[in-house]
Amino acid sequence: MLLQIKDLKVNYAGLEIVRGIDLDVDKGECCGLIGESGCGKTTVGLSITKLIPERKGNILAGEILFEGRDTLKLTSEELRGIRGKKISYVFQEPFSSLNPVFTIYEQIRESLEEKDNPDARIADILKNVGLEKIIGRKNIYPHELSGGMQQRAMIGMAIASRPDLLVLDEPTTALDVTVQRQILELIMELKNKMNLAIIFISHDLRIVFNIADKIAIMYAGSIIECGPKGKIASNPAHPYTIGLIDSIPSLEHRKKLFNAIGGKAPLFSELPQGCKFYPRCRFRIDKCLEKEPELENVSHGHVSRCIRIGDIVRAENRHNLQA
Amino acid sequence: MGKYILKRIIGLVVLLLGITIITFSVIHIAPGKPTDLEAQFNPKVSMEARERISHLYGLDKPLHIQYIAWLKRFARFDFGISFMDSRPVMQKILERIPVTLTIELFSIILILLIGIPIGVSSAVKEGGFYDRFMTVFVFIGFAAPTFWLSLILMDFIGVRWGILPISGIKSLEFEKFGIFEKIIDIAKHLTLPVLVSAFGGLAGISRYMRSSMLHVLKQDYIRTARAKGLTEKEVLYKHALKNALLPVVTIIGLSVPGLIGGSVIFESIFSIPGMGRLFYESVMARDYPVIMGVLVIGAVLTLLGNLLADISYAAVDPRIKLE
Amino acid sequence: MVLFLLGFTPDYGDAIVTGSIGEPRTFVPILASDSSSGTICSLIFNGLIKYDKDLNLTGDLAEKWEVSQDGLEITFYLRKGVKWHDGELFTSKDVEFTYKSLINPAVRTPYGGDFLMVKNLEVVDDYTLKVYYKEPFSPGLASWGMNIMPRHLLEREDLNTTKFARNPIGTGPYKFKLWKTGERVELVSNRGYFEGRPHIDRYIYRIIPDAATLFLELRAQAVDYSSLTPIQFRRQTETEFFKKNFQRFNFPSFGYTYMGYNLKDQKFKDVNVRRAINYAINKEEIIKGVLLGLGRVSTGPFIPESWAYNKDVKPLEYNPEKAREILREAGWMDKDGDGILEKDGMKFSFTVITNQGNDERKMVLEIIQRRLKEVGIEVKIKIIEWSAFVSEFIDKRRFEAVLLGWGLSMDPDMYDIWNSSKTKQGEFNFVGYSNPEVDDLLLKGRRTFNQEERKIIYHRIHEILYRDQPYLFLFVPDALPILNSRFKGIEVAPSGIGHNFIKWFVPSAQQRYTY
Amino acid sequence: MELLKINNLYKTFKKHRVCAVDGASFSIFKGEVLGLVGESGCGKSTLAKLILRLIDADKGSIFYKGKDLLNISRNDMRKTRKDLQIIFQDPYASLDPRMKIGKVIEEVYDIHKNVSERDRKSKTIELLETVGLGETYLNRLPSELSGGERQRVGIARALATDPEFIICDEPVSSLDISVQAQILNLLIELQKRKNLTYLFISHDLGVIGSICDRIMVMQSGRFIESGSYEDIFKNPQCQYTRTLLESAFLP
Amino acid sequence: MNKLTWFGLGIVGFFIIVAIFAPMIAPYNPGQIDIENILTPPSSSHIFGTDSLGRDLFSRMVYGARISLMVGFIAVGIAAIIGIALGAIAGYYGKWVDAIIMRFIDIMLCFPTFFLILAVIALLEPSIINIMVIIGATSWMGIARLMRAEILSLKERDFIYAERAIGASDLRIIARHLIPNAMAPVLVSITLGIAGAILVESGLSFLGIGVQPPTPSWGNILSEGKAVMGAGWWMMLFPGLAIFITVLGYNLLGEGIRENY
Repeated sequence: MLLQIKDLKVNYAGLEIVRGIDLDVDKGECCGLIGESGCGKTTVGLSITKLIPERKGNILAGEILFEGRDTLKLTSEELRGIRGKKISYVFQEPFSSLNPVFTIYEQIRESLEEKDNPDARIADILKNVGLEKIIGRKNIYPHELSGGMQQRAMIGMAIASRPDLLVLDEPTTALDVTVQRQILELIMELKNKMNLAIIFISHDLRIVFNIADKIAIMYAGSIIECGPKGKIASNPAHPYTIGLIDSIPSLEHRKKLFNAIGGKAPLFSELPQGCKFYPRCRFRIDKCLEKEPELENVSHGHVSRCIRIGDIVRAENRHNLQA
Repeated sequence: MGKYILKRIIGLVVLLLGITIITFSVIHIAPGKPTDLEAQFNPKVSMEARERISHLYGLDKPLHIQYIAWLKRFARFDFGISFMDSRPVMQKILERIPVTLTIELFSIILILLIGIPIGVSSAVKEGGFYDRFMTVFVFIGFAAPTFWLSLILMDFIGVRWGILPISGIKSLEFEKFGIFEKIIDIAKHLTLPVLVSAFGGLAGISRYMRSSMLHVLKQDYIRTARAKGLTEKEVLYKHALKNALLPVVTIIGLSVPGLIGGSVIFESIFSIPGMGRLFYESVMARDYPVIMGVLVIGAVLTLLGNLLADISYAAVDPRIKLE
Repeated sequence: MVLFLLGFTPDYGDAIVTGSIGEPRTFVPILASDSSSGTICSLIFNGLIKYDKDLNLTGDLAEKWEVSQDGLEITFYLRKGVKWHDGELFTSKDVEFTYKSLINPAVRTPYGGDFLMVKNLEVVDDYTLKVYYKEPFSPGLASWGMNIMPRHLLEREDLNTTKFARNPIGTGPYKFKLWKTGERVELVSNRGYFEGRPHIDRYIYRIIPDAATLFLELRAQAVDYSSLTPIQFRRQTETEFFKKNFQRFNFPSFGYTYMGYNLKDQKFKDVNVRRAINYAINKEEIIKGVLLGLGRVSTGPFIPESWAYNKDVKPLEYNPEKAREILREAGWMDKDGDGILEKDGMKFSFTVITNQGNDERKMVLEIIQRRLKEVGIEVKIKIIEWSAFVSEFIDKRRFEAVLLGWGLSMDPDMYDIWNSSKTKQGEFNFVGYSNPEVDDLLLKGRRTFNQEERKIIYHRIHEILYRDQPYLFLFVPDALPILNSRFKGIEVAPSGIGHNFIKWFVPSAQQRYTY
Repeated sequence: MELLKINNLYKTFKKHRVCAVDGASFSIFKGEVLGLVGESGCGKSTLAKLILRLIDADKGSIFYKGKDLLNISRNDMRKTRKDLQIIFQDPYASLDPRMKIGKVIEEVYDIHKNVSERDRKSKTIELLETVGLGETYLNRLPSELSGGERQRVGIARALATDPEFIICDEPVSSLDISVQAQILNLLIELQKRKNLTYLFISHDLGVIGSICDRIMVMQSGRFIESGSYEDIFKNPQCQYTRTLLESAFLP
Repeated sequence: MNKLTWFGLGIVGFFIIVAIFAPMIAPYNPGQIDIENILTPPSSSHIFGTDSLGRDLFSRMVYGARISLMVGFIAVGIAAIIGIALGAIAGYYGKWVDAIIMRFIDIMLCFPTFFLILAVIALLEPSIINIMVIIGATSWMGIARLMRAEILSLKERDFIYAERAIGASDLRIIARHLIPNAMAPVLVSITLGIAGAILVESGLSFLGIGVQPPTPSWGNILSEGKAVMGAGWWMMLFPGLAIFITVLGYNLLGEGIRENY
């Protein structure tokens, strides 16, 4: 197992927003981490190589075993051996993630592990990410590229020193639909070619259903369902997942109201007792309030944090199951 | 770029003409006449003598004729002769510029060399004791009235401990010194003035640099740099510093007029024959040609300073192109 | 000589460093109207005659002179063998050239006035010349104290723009060496000076614009000779350090401070009101408060020590009660009880204006303001920058009262200030004083060379002026020079201490600047 | 009945030297939801601002109730604004950060004087309730609200002048999917209840498909295809429309 | 708000209170001349000692606070009003309006303020107000530029288009929405401006054209102090210290506003 996150707890801006996360990612596996804004998914991603700014937050507990070593315990020297070398990141806003006053060439050169004859290595990277047009042009700045090309450059920087794990935090959200598709195809291509493990953080189930092998869904700081893509798509075992899937506008859904989830996401400062989804859950019963449910097995490799898994799983009455 | 500069310079020339018209009229409308200062009140000096003198200065002609005469001479870069001692105005000004330029140049260099590191380090150690201490330190420089601080320093350092000379720019035996001793002598005389002037200017630069650095440290590309595994030093002093330094370039442009302007209070206290005192003495004696000379040079430098600020900003920031 | 007995053999050498706020303008003597230029020119050039230490006229470049019976003709017999600093011989042609430049309208000289009274100047030979006047003009004699310029260097020059202004050649005790604008002027002693070689080799005139800095330089002994303010004299230089390293002098200066009324203003037309104001103001208090006692009450526009000053004129004593009484008789009552007197609906409130940059005058006004308030007169103070003060207020008579001072020349003739014909715009009788008897006396005073006759005339003028009170004469401040103690041979006299400057010397052991 | 008729509207921005809207001509019928789809930078938002004269068009005309909106005086235009409103994409940027929510609505009444001073407060509360908020939001600042709640305030503000036509400029694009569903439900209900006409702009074909009657596809300032839901989704004519459909993840 | 900002606020508040309640706080009448004890050092009867006319320095300092602060507020108040108005108009309307205002700013930057002050002192009643009106009227350019930059970025925000869509007039948009949101940096430069104005007044007094007697201001007391530097250390110390602490206070307050607004 390449990466094992065990019972990770992280405090951000004074609030515990990651409340015990367990997640494993194997070599070459693409794991989707889904959750709506403010659920703590980005913080999980950043915690893997301790990228959370000290003043803002700190890691309270848990282990992150990468190739058997716990990154949380590493010295800053050892950590630098991993960052950008073994584990690389690509962030959401390509325009603001590239330093505006350094050339693309220079920013990629910086990410290379071996510093000898960089030109050849960089040309190779640019070819890999579909930026053949700018090979050899050393004085191109980020603002001279389109959004898509900038993201390709970011990806180039990420794979520059052949990492094992790529953490992508909403890499295509800021891009146009057509460009989004090309970038996702590029990512899949690189994953297969370089046998990369990928953590794909997103708020959009539709993308992740397309490319992920395994999907973990987060709500209010913890994982409420995790399992292979096929099982999650065909029979979701948690009311929140069901609600998300029902919110996706699909073709046959013409001019009808969505079966949307009511209410709004809870503030970390006012988390309710018991199951955190209780206030918005269609299937809630009094028992749900007692204590926060554990991750129960739905089937092999498919778990859900709900005490009414049995009732929900029977797919046929999913829509009209009354409380 | 060339076309832009040409367009701006033509604009400046037109503006400069506007400024000369306004300045010329304000000076002449303001009360007081330039007939020789003390001669005005010496009983020996008859009324006819004073009339004759103002006739010789051409002051009895209507204002617009005087302006046109001035403009004709100005077109040939001739500022005319001073009323006070009938010496060419340009010579009187060129005589004073080196001293003021030396002091202001050293002062600005000192301000940049000390102010920028203070600003950067305060931003990096935001909120800590160091940050607070530096905030108060730079404000002390700004808050103390110049002549009050200068006199106190001159009293203790100059008179009581005798470490430095009190005022003036050269000692009496200056002509006897060798080159090396001459430089030491001038340096000793200018130490206090440069320190006081620099101390006053620290606040501006360091606060500006601090807020610029704080803004940059919040940007995404800093997180990218850290994710790439760069050392903290590289992140701060390569990626962050270059961006944070951009606005400082405009400050240098805008301080160009100050290089020549000098300050009358400062120069009076330290007995420095600079531009500030020349302007003040000419104003008091209503020595119109010298006043116009100093103000026009000041205006040219202010306008050029603005242009320089814009151009240098574009030169430093690749995103901006001048059209 | 007494000095030998004291064991001081007069040595030559050293330099004297004097500090001053003002920067000289030009060293063409007839254009030098500011005090800094005047001080330095007096060391580089000579006039035909000069005042000795007891304020009597004596010969300088002229050995002796004769005034004709009818006073229309003055003959000067020049000293022989006097050389210009560049070696040329000094002759009467130089005097003729100087005279011609003074009356030349193209030359920006402010001193032409007295020389326009001259009918013509005749060069008898190289060392004698006669000056003919249209009518007897006794102050004319003093005007020949004007510095004489070298004809051979300036004949073909335009005096207004000549390089000579920054590189003068004269006949005086000191030769010009260098002028660093805004920093200092340096002169070296003229070894062949006709009155003997000056003892001090170098005279350095440092320009230090701020008074506080000047005092610091003094304390650090970087300046040897300067003048003190009363506060500096009384409170800052009584220490052991100063007593050991400096010598201080105080003697009446040649000038007086006064408050002039605009006699055309309704409030000040009545002489009794002016006298009441005099009673209401405590002159001694002003001297004690502002000058810390370093000055004396003045009763007239003459130098106290000189023969022209009438000592029998006693100042009015401080008597606020009498002042209120006179004001009541003059019709000024405080009807509406606001503490300010009124008369026919007009409040007795006036503004006194003075020039910016003179702290003493500001403090005098603040004391006057308080004292007049006690007798029901409200005074407002307005301080105006010099140039605007003269051209907008004095010349245009836009003032109710003014606090100023006059510098006094050695000759008592004050025609331009007191004669009723001199009240036009820009002229110096700006208070608008006119008294036929004074007009007549002034003319007589100018026409006679006999000092006894002039003495009676000016004493009478003094009496009338104090009776008419066109000015509230306040005080004559003391000059307070301070000099490093290493300089010897200083002698205080009615004309001050500068009269024997070339005799000052520094014992070789104590000499400081020697190379 | 034809509510709005727009013909050959032109707009170029000097700064970018690109033609934002290049000869747009179309009409909008009462009661329909007209969809406008295209990628960012194709001129959708510019067109929206042009229709309501929030920015000035170079040339062209917009007929509404017989008047050409581009040629009437600024004052008449301000009066007709009552009937034509707009909702913006970014919930954070579309509300004045320093203004309480209650004030945002009351300001509309204050401008149009369509509600008397006395019952402005009650009318505001009623309006907030219709968009799913309530009285507790009156004194809150935008910074205290979630993205969805802010968008509801934006909708309430648009309804305050009870308009006939609302332009929804990417109203749900920056919201999470669950909140997106709630807002779409709200828009659909409001349209039925108040018989509104929408010009619905989005780059998300799924959203367009679920709410629009007619759809126009826009590319670099020009309409390249328009038609009913079936025409566009079932047999798209232009290659660009086909790539758009392929790129969208339509389950 | 961090400790320093509270400290700054404390200083500013203290001096404002001192200025307001000057008559109550001052033990003597500031103009009370007393020739008997000229330049006496601090003592029980005169806490700060007396000046060169025997007047109680503490009373003059207390009344001086009133003048010096007023100096700051008037000058900066005027500069703020002109600067905000012109900056907002230039930023909002742009095109030729913006060009004219910006060129006017360039001209004003080279304006011989010095002469204007001399003219005011000579021609008008040289009260403190006139001088500060001139200082204010010739130091608004910085604020105008700041306001213009803020409004240039604000006016592209959606909520401005929304305001226009609901029919708000230009004036309402500028006054109610643009200016309030653009106030943060302007507020900082206002607090620093007040500090600057106090220093300018002390500079003018140094040149003798500051606040006219007999009205005391920290500036003219300090200039008097300079003249008697050796003889009366208290005449130099207290006014200089007062100016220094007040300006420091305003700077710290300005910092606090910049961070927390």
